[in-house]
Amino acid sequence: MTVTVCHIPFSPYAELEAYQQLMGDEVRRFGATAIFVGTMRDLNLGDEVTHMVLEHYPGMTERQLEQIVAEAQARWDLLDVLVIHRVGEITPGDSIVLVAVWTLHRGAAFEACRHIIEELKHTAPFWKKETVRDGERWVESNTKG
Amino acid sequence: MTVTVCHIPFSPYAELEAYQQLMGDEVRRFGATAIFVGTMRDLNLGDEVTHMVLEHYPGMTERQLEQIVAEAQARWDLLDVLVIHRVGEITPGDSIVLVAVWTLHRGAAFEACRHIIEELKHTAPFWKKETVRDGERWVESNTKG
Amino acid sequence: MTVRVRYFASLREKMGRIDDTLVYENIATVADVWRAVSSGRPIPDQLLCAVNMEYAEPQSLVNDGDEVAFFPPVTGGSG
Amino acid sequence: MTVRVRYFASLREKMGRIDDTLVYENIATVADVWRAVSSGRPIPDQLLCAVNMEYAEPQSLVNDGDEVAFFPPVTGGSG
Repeated sequence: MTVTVCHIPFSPYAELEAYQQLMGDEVRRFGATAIFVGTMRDLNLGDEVTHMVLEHYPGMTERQLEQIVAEAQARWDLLDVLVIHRVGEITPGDSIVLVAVWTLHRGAAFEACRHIIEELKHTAPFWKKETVRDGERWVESNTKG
Repeated sequence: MTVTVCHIPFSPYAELEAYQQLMGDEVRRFGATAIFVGTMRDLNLGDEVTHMVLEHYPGMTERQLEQIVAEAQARWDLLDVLVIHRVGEITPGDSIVLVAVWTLHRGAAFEACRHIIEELKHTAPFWKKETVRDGERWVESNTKG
Repeated sequence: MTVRVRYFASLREKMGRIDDTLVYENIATVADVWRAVSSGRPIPDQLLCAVNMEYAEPQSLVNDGDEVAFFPPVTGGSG
Repeated sequence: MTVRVRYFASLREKMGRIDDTLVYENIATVADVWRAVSSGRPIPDQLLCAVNMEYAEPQSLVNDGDEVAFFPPVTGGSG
């Protein structure tokens, strides 16, 4: 299980490829991987967004993410979990979040992956400030899942 | 939307990276990507499986996969869909199937991705023949989702 | 009329061949095709059938030049 | 007792500072900390609080050396 707060742009697919390489023979044990990638859009609430700053609470953010993953591990039979969340200055098209769950069977993979991203959105201390045409604004609430 | 039956080993993450590169500015439009990767395990029904042959019905298989994706597109608002399914000789650890769905919001992405893999398992003409210690056997039914 | 009949997976092995070409005149349905290739037996419950690469039923009609396929339950995907 | 108080996101901007260090003796709860840094006001409904990087309630106890944080609803993730 790995949880990372990432300060520079990342490719979710390169990260997944690298992470799975490190598993070695473990890849012969799992049958299912469910993955969610969240990407920054250039449109939010009807306004064009040119860039965004993602603030976090160093220390607490990592701890919360680890707790969310630990809860999912207690609830489902998970072979491995990878969570990466971007912070700092972000441009449309950049990956913001990656959640990947490896299991024996697909039901647990889908359910745990979705649970982790929902919990992350509701409890992990991250805050978005968007730059739109007429200035900056804090995003005040999350989209529903 | 792309549906591919693949006769040689493929890396789902390299395919996703390449597919998304071709989208160009489209990547600024979607907010969510839900992905399922199915991998061959070295254990099935309690027996060690050394390799497997995946047979399909060329022509009908592609048509079924396209129909499954078209149905999902009619039901959810999907920006893009990629489905890759391996056939031929397969070794434990090889990727068997990739389903990726790009949407504005995560709910539709998760639901459509899961729907597509369930429909694929129930209706797409693929058949698995496993090689185990004491010979070969056809897999007679699929695991539940 | 001419009908091509294809078999897949374990059924292909049981039949001992990958296809047949029927030239009978008395074939109206998928069930008739099955009877022609299996010494008059009814279609087993588990068996799936397709006409021209679309799923079909035993009572589905078959026309000259059609491709009819029979196969066991599908087991694609993973996980 | 000494308590470090941290502010994040829009609250940090409203407070005009990133943190405070309190050395009051009469602090027992998170609500007391908030009153000390906000001229005696109650904690706004929307505001979230944490003690030592774990979510806490206004009535949660605060001890010497603790780090207390206040912040608006979180908006991480995407999609």
